[in-house]
Amino acid sequence: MNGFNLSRSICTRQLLQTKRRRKITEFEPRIIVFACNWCTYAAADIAGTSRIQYPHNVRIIRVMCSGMIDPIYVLRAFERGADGVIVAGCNYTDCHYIDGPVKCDVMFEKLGKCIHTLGLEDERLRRELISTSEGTIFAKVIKDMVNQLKKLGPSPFRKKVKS
Amino acid sequence: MAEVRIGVYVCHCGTNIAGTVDVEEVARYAKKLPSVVISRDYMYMCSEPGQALIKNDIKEFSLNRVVVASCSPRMHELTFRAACQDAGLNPYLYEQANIREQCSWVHSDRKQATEKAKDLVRAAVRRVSHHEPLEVKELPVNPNVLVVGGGIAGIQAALDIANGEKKVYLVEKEPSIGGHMIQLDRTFPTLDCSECILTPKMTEVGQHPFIELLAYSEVEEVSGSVGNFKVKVRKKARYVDESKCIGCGVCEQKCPWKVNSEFNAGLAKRKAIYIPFAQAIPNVATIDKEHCVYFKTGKCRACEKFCQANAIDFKQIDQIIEIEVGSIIVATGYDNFDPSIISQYGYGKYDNVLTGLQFERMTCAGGPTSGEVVLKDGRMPDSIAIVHCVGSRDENYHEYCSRVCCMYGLKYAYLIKELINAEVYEMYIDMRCYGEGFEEFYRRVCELGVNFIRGKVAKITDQAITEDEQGKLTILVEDTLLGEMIRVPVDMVILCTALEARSDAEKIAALFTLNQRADGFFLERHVKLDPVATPTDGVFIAGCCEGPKDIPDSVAQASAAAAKALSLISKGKITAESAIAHVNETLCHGCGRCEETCTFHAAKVINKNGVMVSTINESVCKGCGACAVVCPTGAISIKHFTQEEIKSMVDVLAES
Amino acid sequence: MAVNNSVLIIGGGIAGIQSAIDLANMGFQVCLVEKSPSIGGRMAQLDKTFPTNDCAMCILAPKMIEAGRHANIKLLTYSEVLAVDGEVGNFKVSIKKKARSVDEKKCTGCGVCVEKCPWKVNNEFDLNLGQRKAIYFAFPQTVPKLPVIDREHCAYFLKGKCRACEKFCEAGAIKYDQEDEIIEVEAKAIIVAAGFDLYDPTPLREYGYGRIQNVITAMEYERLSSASGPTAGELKRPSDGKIASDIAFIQCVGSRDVRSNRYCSSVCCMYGTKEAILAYEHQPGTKSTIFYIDLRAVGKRFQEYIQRAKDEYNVTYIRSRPGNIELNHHTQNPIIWYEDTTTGETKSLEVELVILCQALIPPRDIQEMASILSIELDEYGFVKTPDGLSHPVDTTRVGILACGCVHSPKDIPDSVVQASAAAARAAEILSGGT
Amino acid sequence: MTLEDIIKETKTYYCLECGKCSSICPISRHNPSYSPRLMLEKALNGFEGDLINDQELFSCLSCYNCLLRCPADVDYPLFMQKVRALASAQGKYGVPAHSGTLQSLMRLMSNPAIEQRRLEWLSDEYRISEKADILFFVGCAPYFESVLDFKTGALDIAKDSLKILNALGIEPMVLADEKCCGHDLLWTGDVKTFRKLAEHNARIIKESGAKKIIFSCPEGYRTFKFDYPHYVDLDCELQHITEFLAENMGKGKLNFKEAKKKVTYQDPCRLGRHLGVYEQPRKLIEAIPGIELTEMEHIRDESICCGTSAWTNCDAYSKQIRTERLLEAKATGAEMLITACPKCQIHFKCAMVSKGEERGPDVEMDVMDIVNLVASALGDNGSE
Repeated sequence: MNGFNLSRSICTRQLLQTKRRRKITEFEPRIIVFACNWCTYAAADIAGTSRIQYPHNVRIIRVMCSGMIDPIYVLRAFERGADGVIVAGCNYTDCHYIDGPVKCDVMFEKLGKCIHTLGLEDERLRRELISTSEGTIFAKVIKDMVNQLKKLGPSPFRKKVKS
Repeated sequence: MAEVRIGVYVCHCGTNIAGTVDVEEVARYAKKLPSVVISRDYMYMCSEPGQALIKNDIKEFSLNRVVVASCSPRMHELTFRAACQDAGLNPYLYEQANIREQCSWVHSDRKQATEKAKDLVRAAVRRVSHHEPLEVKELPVNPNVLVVGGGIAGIQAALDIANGEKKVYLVEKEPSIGGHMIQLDRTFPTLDCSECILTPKMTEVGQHPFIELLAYSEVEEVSGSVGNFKVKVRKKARYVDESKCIGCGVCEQKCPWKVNSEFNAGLAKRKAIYIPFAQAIPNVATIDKEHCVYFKTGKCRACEKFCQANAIDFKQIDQIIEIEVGSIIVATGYDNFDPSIISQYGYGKYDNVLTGLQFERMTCAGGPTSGEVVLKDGRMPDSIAIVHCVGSRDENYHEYCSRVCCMYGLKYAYLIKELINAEVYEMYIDMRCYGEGFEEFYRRVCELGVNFIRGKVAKITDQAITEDEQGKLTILVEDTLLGEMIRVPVDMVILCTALEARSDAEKIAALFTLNQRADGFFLERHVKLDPVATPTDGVFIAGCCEGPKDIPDSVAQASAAAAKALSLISKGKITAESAIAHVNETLCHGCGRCEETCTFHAAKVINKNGVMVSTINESVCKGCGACAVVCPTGAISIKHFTQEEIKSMVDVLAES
Repeated sequence: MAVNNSVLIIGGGIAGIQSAIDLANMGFQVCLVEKSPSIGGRMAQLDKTFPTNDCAMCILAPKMIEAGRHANIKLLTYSEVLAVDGEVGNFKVSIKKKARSVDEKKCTGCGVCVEKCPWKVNNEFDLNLGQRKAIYFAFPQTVPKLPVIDREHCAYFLKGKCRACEKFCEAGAIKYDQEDEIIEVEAKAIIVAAGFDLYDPTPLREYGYGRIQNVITAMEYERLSSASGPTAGELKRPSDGKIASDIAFIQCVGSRDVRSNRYCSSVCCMYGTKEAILAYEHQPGTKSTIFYIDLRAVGKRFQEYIQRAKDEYNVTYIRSRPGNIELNHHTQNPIIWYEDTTTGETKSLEVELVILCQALIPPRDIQEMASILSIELDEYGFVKTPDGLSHPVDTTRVGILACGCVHSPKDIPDSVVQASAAAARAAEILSGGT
Repeated sequence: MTLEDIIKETKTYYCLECGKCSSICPISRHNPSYSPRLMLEKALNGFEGDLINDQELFSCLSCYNCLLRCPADVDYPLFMQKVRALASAQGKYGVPAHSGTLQSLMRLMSNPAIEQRRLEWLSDEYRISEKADILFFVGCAPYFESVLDFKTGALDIAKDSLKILNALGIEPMVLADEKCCGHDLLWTGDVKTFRKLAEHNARIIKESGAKKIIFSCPEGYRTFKFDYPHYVDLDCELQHITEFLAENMGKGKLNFKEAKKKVTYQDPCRLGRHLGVYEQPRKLIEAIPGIELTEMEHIRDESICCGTSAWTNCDAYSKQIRTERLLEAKATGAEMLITACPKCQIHFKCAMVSKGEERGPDVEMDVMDIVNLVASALGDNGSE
């Protein structure tokens, strides 16, 4: 039946990844974090004030509320070669704007589907809820993501990647 | 647009940044970036000389954009914005790159930290060139306040504001203010007579020069927003001229038509023309149109005949009063749960099963039995059962706890012991004596030899199976501490009924754009830190309309609401958030997605000469940006967080 | 120096902060006195708050910052009220501003000094579960962002050597010779928001607090479960650092008890439940048992919260006040002896960690504060309210108001409401009413 | 390509500046400030700057009304396509709808290194072949559902197309690494990416050995037919599914069951004016017993566009165009509006979204693609 096309696409993907893995020796992933001003961005600041070290690969972009994050920002980040994107903000109950995180979830679900259909590894896109005092957690999330991405290898959209 | 001229300032913050980041290098790098005119590094940008540096450069190099690379904007954004403003630059033409908390402090590798710092600066420079000056809008606040609901909460709020010498409109839908509290006999745990505390406050309201009392009135329409609400109030026809009526009550005596008295919870009768209770404010009669025979048959007019003041006016009609206020306090209170739907408790079926309120009236000296605790047949009861959680903590009715029942239940026990020293049984699940002096009161009641049975009552029946159950009401209850079903024969049963949201709460919510919980009570802005504010700016809630609570709590909440209203007034103006949503009308479809998603009811679709377009109420918009995300056409953008601004950062930062 | 402020607020906890902000927004001058180095009070120590489980700091921090920034609010942290003269309309208050040994004008709050300070001491903010330096910030989000030298432990003050902090501070903000300062403040009204202290369960020997390592107090637990706490949010039990997955909470420790305090502390049933839920969230599967007498879930959404704890978070409620806690010497587990009053059986339950829901008690220094302010206290030492019904925030002395837990134990929403009420009342007094 | 070249290629210099184009342009009707004629005039007078900086540049729907009426045979749509390329080369774009998410997805898709998962909707009830002469081009359907906030029905069109083809005993090829045809990018000026997509599609289709490509989306059809030839060489027979069905329906394989419905039909610009397919869809609709086709006022080459194109400048005027068209459709008394283009369907459905309290005219109406209509009417032996 239709098995053919699918299976082919799958094995080529695996092939491609293994190729990628071989090519890259310890590459440095680039991560974009969209962080809401009131919780996650503050958490990142706390990580700083408490001098909690985490990999340099991350670049944080401040938005007022996670409900403000438009899918285009994330797609754009991938277009420009980001290896991973984290959409982060308050917990559901801490939101400065009452229910931003819920709205963010709605956006994120659709976005996730796009990324999936595009054939990007789902792990490259993350949704995190990090509260003000959770500097440690922020650092931990970044570490995880970096390790995960190092395993995955660079995003196919990186300018560097030849095809 | 004029040529963009950016100044970049990189802060050493002592060694905090310079220790890990090569700030000179970053500054040199910044200088090369497009439209950067001047780029410096300095020991402490936030220090006076540091700020002076910026101010001078703005003038000297006629900069129109400023970027400071230093600590977190959460720390010093305001500082530097102010600096820009001092130098005559719109504060929104400033951008801060966080190279301390999010760079130098979290990375140790100098090279990489420096690279990251460069990226962050480049991104900031790119972003700031898209910045637009924003004006800081200020709207005036109308100093008048509307208080809806004339119960203890409404009264307290009104008085607090009026004593601050601000005009208050107090709207009460009943003929008199006083609410539920005026019906109560005594208050726990102190057992003060509730009338004695409330009446002075009521009189004060009645006479206060700053309070305009609109009794027997209902709010019909609310428009506008914080600072400037327009409210339509319907003043219902009393068929009595308030200005003439002297409250002598002759009409009441002469009126031949009897009706159940709401005030006495049906334990007594009132007339078709009536003054609800002796201390009523305003003290004027009201004709109950439904029951007045004149309105039914066109005959009688007894009241008119006997009224010397000839205040009776059968032709009176409802008036619509329009008022303008700056803030609104909603204190619409609660309804009492009607226990007759719990058939197994037999309320309405057995004469001697009473609600708490009815018992209140009974023990009240001024009440229908003038303070006598008596059975229907006039006998004095030997034993009384007090059943807790009637309609509360029960999936079938209300899951929540009504907070006050335990205490008033104990109060009844105390009063019964005091008045007739009958046998008392308290049937409870938990004794919730949480408040100041409550536990002590509980102990006092225990000392009186009241029987406490921990268990939920299953059934109340008059079917006797033993001698001593004859002619009594028998209560079937499982004593969970004995672990067995027991039968308790008593003469009288008092049901501690739940407090529930007003039956018309939904209507009120729609009127003032409040949100409701599943159980109908109104939602506050934040449970913890904004308990009296609501998502609608300028509308506050107080008392039991927010959830069941006792008198001190209601009073405190009322004062809190008053404080919020007062501080709004004394500010005199609202500085509207500048970084808010903006609608491009040529792009807007008027599809209303924004209206649907906006939590603050700021976005609204209007019909602009035939075309549907969305509009943003700038005094209400918080700039959370949700509307821009759902807008399909790109008509809505968020000032200072436009797609260009954010995408420009993404473009820089995503590349590696 | 003399500052003329219309209202003096004693205590920089959530209640004090709220009153201050409300009054300041009404355009009054406010002087907020806090005895510890930072405002924030007890709430800053909490991890999450019931019944919404939102993080205490997330909602507190913005208010602290607002209070710190507000033009009409003067913060006097690390300061204590010495004397109050005069009466309503013109109180004269003298305040001791303790020496931080740090120059407030110069310090940029960068924290290098803290980093470099070689001396570690127990951190009282973490109830001594963790450590801090001899020069320290009370906690990461402090307002004002100023460190303070703890002279009892600073090597320089003890031995005259070290000066590390001074060396590394570019701002040159360290001032060892700084002295306590007496500030005279004039106030038209005073609001007491001194908060509460926590009952020390040691006297209740049957619970073995202090004797059995794995019996801890609720506040200790709060610090353990807090992400910024000493264990970075891991519920490591004291004896062996093992993560406890079977926990018991004991209610009414020091409340509703003639041997200690008769009154009910209002919040324990709920915070106990909250902590049980948090334990489960930290480590799904965690089993919690709560021993109670009456479940006082009287607030908005509280009953539903209890229900959720039962249904979703593996929390069991047993109606009983345990009689004794013994120690299993092999496992270090506490063994709780109790009677299940609903079945009448006496049983024992071995758990990995016991949390004592300790009572809220009046501040330990309330007596002297009361004599300074010459206000009356009730039998327990809480501030007395002559007319609780119509003036719930008044004290026995005109012009002095009280709000928050210094009145009687209460939860955060109630404290906040009362704080605003106190502000309104103060405003009333200031504008001539009584 | 310079403005000069464009003028030559589109024969703009023939322009009589008679304004006929503007007078029948659906946009101009609602937005007086927009005039195709002026655009051309600007070009002819060499005001390149004005032309490129004009927001309205991206408003053209390329609906072909002007082209069909132009007495001088100036190819205004093509002119627009080319000038937009010129503009975007200088970083000038229109206002993308849905924040440009779709364009972004297309650009991402164009990356050779990715392996899409675009066939996950393809369940076993549909029969496709590994090798066959006929190839069914799915298009962007798999993406629409996850971008737009309402049920677009685009995937159902793909599914039902297969269902019908299967019913005719045809088991077409479907390519797992097919990519967007590039239509929307081409029409918003991103020629670079368009070329990448075109080359990719051409390559894999060659590899597949397909002789005939069937489209359910007229945009894809048009793009392959008119635009691809300028960039890639691919010689395959191309057909819109309506054409194909109209042809093969007669072969008796399609048995319809009675379906009582009153419908009206929207000629998509691309299928109609661009490609001249007017009759086949109508033939199909009428072939279904019980279906009554009542035509709208403007049909065939006079049909009115669904109001927007290429996910750009989807403004209030575009909404007005849609609203008018929908009212026209309702006026026929039909219960359902049949289209033959997924985009038409999406745009009409979007125009019906009305979530505010204050609402415009009621344009609520069932919309369905002709493919769905046919599939739903298939008798049992149809779907074997």
